[in-house]
Amino acid sequence: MTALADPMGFLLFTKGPLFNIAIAIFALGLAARLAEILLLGRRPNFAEPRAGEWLPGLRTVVTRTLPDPGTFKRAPFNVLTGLIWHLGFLVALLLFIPHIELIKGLFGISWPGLPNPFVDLVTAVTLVALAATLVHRLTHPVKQRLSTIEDYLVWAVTFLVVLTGYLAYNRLINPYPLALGLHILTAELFLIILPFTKLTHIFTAFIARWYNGASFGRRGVQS
Amino acid sequence: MTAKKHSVGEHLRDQGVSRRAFLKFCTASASLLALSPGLIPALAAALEQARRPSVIWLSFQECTGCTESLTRSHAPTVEDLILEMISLDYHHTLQAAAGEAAEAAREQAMKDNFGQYLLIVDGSLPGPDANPGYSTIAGVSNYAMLMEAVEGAAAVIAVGTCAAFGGLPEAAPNPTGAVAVMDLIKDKPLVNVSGCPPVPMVITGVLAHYLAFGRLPELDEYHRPLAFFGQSIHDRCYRRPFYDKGLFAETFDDEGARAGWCLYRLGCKGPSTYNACATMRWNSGTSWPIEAGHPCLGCSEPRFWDAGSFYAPLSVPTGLSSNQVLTAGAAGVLVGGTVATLARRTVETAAVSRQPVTADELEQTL
Amino acid sequence: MSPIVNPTANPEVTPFNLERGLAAFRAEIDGPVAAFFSSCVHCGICAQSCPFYLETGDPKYTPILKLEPLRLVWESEFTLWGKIKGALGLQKKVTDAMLAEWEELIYDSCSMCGRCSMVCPVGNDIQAMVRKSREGMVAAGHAPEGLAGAAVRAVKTGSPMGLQWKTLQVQIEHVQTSSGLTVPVDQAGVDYLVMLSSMEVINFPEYLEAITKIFDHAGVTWTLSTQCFEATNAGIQIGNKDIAALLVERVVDAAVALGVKNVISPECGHAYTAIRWEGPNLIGRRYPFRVFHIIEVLDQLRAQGRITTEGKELDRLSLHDPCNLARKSGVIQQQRNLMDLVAEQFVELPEHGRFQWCCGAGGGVSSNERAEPLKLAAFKRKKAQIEAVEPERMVTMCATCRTQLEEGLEHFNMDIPVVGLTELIADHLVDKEEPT
Amino acid sequence: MSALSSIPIRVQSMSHGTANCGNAVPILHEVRHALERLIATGEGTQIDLNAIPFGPEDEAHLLAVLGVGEVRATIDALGPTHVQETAIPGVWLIDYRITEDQRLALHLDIGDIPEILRTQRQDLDTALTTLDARLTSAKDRAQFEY
Amino acid sequence: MSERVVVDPITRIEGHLRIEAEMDGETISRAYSSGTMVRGIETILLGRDPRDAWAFAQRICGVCTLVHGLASARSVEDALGIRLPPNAQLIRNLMIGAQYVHDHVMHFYHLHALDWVDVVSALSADPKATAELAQSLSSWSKSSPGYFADTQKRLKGFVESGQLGIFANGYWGHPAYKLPPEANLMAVAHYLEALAWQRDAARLHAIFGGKNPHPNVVVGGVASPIDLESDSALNAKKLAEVQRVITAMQQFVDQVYVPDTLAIAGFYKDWFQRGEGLGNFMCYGDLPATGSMDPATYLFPRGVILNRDLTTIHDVDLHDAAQIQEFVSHSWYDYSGGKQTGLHPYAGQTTLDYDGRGGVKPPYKQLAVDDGYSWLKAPRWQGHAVEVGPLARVLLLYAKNHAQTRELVDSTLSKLDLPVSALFSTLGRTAARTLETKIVVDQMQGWYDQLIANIRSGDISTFDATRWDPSTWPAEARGAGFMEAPRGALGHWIVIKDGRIANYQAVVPSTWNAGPRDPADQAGAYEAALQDNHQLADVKQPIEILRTIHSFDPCIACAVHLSDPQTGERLEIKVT
Repeated sequence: MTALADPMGFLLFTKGPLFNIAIAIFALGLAARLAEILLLGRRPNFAEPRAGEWLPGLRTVVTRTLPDPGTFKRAPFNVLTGLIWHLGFLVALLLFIPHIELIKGLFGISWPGLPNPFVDLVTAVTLVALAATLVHRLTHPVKQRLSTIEDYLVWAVTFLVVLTGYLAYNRLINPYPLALGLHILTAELFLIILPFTKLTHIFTAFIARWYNGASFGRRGVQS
Repeated sequence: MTAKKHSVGEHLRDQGVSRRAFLKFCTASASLLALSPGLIPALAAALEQARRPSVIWLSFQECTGCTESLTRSHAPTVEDLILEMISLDYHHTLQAAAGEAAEAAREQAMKDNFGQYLLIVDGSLPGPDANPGYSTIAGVSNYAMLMEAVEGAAAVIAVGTCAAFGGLPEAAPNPTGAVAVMDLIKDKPLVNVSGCPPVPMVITGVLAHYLAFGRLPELDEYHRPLAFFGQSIHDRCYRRPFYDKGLFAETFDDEGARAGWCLYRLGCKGPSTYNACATMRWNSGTSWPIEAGHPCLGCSEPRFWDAGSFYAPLSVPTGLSSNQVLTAGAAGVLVGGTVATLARRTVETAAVSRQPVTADELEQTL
Repeated sequence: MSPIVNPTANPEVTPFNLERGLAAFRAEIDGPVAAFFSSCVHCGICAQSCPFYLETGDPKYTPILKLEPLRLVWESEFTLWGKIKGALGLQKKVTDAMLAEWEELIYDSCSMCGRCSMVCPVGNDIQAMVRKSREGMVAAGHAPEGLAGAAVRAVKTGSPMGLQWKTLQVQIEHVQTSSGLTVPVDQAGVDYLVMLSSMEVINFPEYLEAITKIFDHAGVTWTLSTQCFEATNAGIQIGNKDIAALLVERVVDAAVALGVKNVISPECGHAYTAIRWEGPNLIGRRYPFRVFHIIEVLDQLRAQGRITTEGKELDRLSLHDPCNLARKSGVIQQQRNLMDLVAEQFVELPEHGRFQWCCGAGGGVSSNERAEPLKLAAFKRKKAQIEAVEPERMVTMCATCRTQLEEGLEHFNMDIPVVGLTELIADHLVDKEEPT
Repeated sequence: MSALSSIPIRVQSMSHGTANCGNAVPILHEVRHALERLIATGEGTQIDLNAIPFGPEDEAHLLAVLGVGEVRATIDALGPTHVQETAIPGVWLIDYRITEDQRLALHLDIGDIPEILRTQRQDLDTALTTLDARLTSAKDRAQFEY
Repeated sequence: MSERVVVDPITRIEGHLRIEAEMDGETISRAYSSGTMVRGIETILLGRDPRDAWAFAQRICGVCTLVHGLASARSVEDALGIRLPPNAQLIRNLMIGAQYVHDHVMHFYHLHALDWVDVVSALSADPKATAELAQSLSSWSKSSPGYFADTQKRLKGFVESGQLGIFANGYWGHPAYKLPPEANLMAVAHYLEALAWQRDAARLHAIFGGKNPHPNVVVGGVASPIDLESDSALNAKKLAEVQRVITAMQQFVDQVYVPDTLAIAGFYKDWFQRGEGLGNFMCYGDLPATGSMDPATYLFPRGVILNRDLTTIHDVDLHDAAQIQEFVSHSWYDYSGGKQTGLHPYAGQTTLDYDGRGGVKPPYKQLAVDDGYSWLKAPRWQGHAVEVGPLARVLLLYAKNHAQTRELVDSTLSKLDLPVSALFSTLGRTAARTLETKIVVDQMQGWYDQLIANIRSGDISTFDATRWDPSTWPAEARGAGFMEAPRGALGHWIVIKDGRIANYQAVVPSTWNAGPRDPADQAGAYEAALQDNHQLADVKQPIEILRTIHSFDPCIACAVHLSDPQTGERLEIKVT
């Protein structure tokens, strides 16, 4: 079966068996990753704390979303493109009605969405910002040095998820089952590689931020 | 009874159909077939010359909805024009003769028009590997009858999603081993007029096109005529502006439903469904499913029966329930727990195997 | 990058080797480390907070890169994915050559200032992981000679600089003469046991005089201990918890011996974090006393109204927050309260408090002679800050920082004196009524 | 089926839901060109308004510009066909309907007289016979009545 | 073995039906009715969302296209305890009514008429006399000589073309055709008119259900909301259209269908003497007057008549495991409990077993009638074979003294000069269909008026959403959805477990009527009817068989059961 000759078959494959496989790999992989982290735990800390850990930890989970003014001034392009595409990605992921329905279908919870043209615009901006991050990664000496094949792979998959979503919504790939199938396929690729690449940060960043905030908070520093 | 064979043009005139009426029919057909008005004279000329082609209609694993749909065609109407422009030589539901006489009529038509007749099929049929007893006519298996009939056919038209794609009988678990016509016929021109049932004017439109040009119309990847299946329901849906604005009906008689908001959240399959309902509408233009408040079932697409619940939005996967997702998550925790226990053991081993550093040792490096 | 190979770190001669190092790395890995490495997205923002990268422009100094050995150990031995990769032969392994190459990155070009830990978008506490990495580096025999020497001296002589009590005794007598006050020694049951750093004793003897005056002024009872006066911890700097614990135990023993309720760490920043935050964990138990930085104590006295000052410095003063005190220990507002007591024109550096910039000397960099050029390069960040506000004098409260500031400013021909905050307070104390 | 590519097939639109597709003005320009061609060469043009997205508002706009002219006719063949000359002579609006009054097609015909309005040669061929037959039956009826 | 006449395919029906008749001279001694096509819809339904079931079930049949969808929705509503808003019930009644009228008219003209009407004979009719005949029957406007002359001319052209199409090889000129040419011509004209008329009638379904065939149904009400102001709801314009269609239906029934039935029946009075057979009749009842499914409010009453005894009406309980049972002793199915057992639909099984249960390998000449010979099961009510459909309904209405029925039946019988016993016959069945059409179409106006009154009073509710979300359902539920479909009593039984379909069985009118023999060798309704006084004038042209079979209006696709070919076990949805 090729996607071009049987686009509906392709769509149903991506919506059915492949989705099941993807979600299984994702769930197993992610749970393993989280368990790997959380069950390692921390050793007891005997130093007299200046403050509690929970609140500062939670505070940092939130505050790290935006950079401190100094960092923003030193790396505005890096920070802005990163912020924009993350925000755009989240808006498209969580506030696009079809995605909300997907989540409702899987978990039974839902929330209000945004008008589609707005999400569409956000998606376009996200694509531009993602392209800019690639340019930045390719040109900035630090990022060149840091980047591995994984970084480019993850970028490509992320970009393709957004791109296929954009193309499908705007019906720039035809027929639509092919377009939607491609979007779902790339999203599944995203899910499959998520636990095994830096994409894990989608979940672990919150743990990391909390650990950071807790550690500093214990010493009376807002981190 | 003398058998002088007329052309369609003569035939119409003999019946007192005026030239103006004929021209009007040509205009309507051209519009229906999405042909340029400039082609109306050519269409008229072609129809003038056309002989009424023999049509043999075989019904296999079907529900007769497709035939019923054909009778709802209003332009051209089944009785006024199409039935008089073709010679429907075999059709279970409509023909006078029964039993042996009916079969004899079919065999005669196949013999007289060998290589010329149009073969129309509605319904799927048990495939060559399935038990032939699952569907027989006159003691003959559907498969054998189709293969015999297709030999002398000029072209094959699979009417309805069952014939085109296997449809309901082929839906999981396909208890009778049903297959689509195109699974069996590879060496004849074939058109799929899908839909459950198809829009009546699409059936007649394809026939009119064949009649006018002696060829099948341009087709998409599923052998469906592009003129009717080139655009999705969603693309032509009058509720599309609400989709774009993000206004959705959440149930069947809420405010949104009354105001005609988009039915996506109620499971509308319009975006992935290619058919002419939104433009041609049903029953002489009276309405169509979305206008009457029900989401599109996606009935003109392959495997639409297995494409998830009709009330699950298009974006919802077909396979998993939330329980299963949770199960997968729990399994993940189990795997993760094992891994983490191993990792923890690594840490403990490391703590033990780590050798304390002393100043004396450090001094040796100086 | 040419690896710095410690000429004497010959595995046949030294007791350290790769396996021992790896075991030490392994022993350091915990939940936060796993969370941090799982979360890194290679965004490079940490580089924007590292004076060593910013002032050299060399991307190899990107903070997160410095953790590669630790990360590799974690990935290959603590993750399912790494184990799968290992089974497939795709997992990179840590080698001795790699550690040799990383020695410069982990010691010479990191003052453990923690600024990267404050900006990482995913919240990685990079500084903490550098600290952990050093454990492995030491055990693998890849610690800088300067730090190893300091550690040996600290263990064997009680001071990283080899300072003896008799040297301090001389200073005490000098202070008593100059101030007319008594410096209490080995007095049991007093409020505070005051710890010092060798550098203070040698470079900044006025500090001892200042606290003597202030405590006398405020009526605080305190003492020095002949059993242990040195609170700096070379074990922390080189990154070995065995030695660090040994040094902490000495402080604890001295405090317990004198039965004091509070211990005042010296101005030296890392000494404070060493006994305040790491100490109890190094020795594995809670202290029977509390630990304060002198600045904290002074601010408490100020708040209690036990410090009365008169007059203010009229020139334009700015403040350098020591990383260990401010960013890593949360003592930020206290020094500003004290500055307000004595400074007429106090101007903040552009980024201060928890976002201040390191002077470049912390984390053992100043004890690591070969890192001198990097240390000075990193100082350029501080220099730029100072230039931005053009103070007439700089104030700080850490002996290491103060030394670095003085050396750096001199190196760049900037005529900006550096003074200690404690001394400033002492200078402005209202004279006590002579007892009649 | 490459021979089919020679048949220009466009996708039909009866976009009845979209009130305004913005196509009235382009059509009017097309009408202008067709009129020029009619004057210059005598060649007529038909425009199928169903072949492009054309909503009720478009139709109203188009009709408002074209106006209502002098000739109006209804042909009763397979249901009514309404022929209306617009205020622009030579521009005809032809509305084909079936007996149930559903619209089959809506054309603009730019020409001297729409083909469907003209008496057809083929119908003339049978006209005499038809009249003869009626004369006979009229005679019968007359005999019956008297 | 005696001579066996085989008619396969039985044409002008829905689905695939085969009749084999053993002859005793010219008379049929034993008849066998066989459904020869199976799809497996009940098996396909297992594991699916109960809210989707209607669409699958609806595709059981495209002719009685509404009824399976509604019966399915009702089974889910019964299982989940959903009560419809009154408007939804009224709209459904209107749709059911339209289905009856549309289906019965099309059956009469397009499926049944050619059994009585000789098309070729119409060519020799006098159009003027035809007009006189037509005008004598009703005031229908299309009855001028010119109109019939045109029709005749059209027919002549068609016949002369030599391409007879669907009329080829008809039994034209058969001595059993008794209508005069003029009546034949009138019937042919009405055959064509009815084709045009039915298109209009089908619009009512399109207005409420979006399309016909296969209008949309929703569990819990109807999909179309009511809002007089909105373009996208049942608004004033659409409701006015509904009124227009109802009126048009009424006119056609009154002025064409009823008169034609009586006119034709007058020429075939001998067909009021044969073709009944069983003498047992059953109705589930339908067309409630309110939102509830209370049988007391039904237009069509519920009950069973045994042995033509109209004085005793037995009660029917669809949930009673002892009342309705299906047998497979002569069907190509296997039961786990053995082929003699009968199963109530809740416990029903459908295991295809063609080869193991006497199926003859195609191509075949004759079926193995001693073993399995049909894809239909044999349903029985308390062990009785019963006939369902219009005749059953009219008899029950008559027995219950429904005034309009009494009047219609009595006047028809008196016009034709026939006794009440004439109802128990082939033409009695056909006449009953016509009369109930009249009853239903008259009733439609009442439902419409009631709907309008509701809307005027401010009630625009059309859907009950309280049990829409599967999380509101019990872990296990079961329900029976029933209807009086145009062809008779229809039941769908559903068992729901954990939000999914755990079992689904449909016992449809044509299973009752066209089913094979049961373990006690009791014939089904078709079989019994054919064994009732049928002589074949020409075994090569067995038009007599067609007349009686068509009088039942067979719908065979409906009647066939369906399942897992390998194991017969319930299939669970598997996660891959």
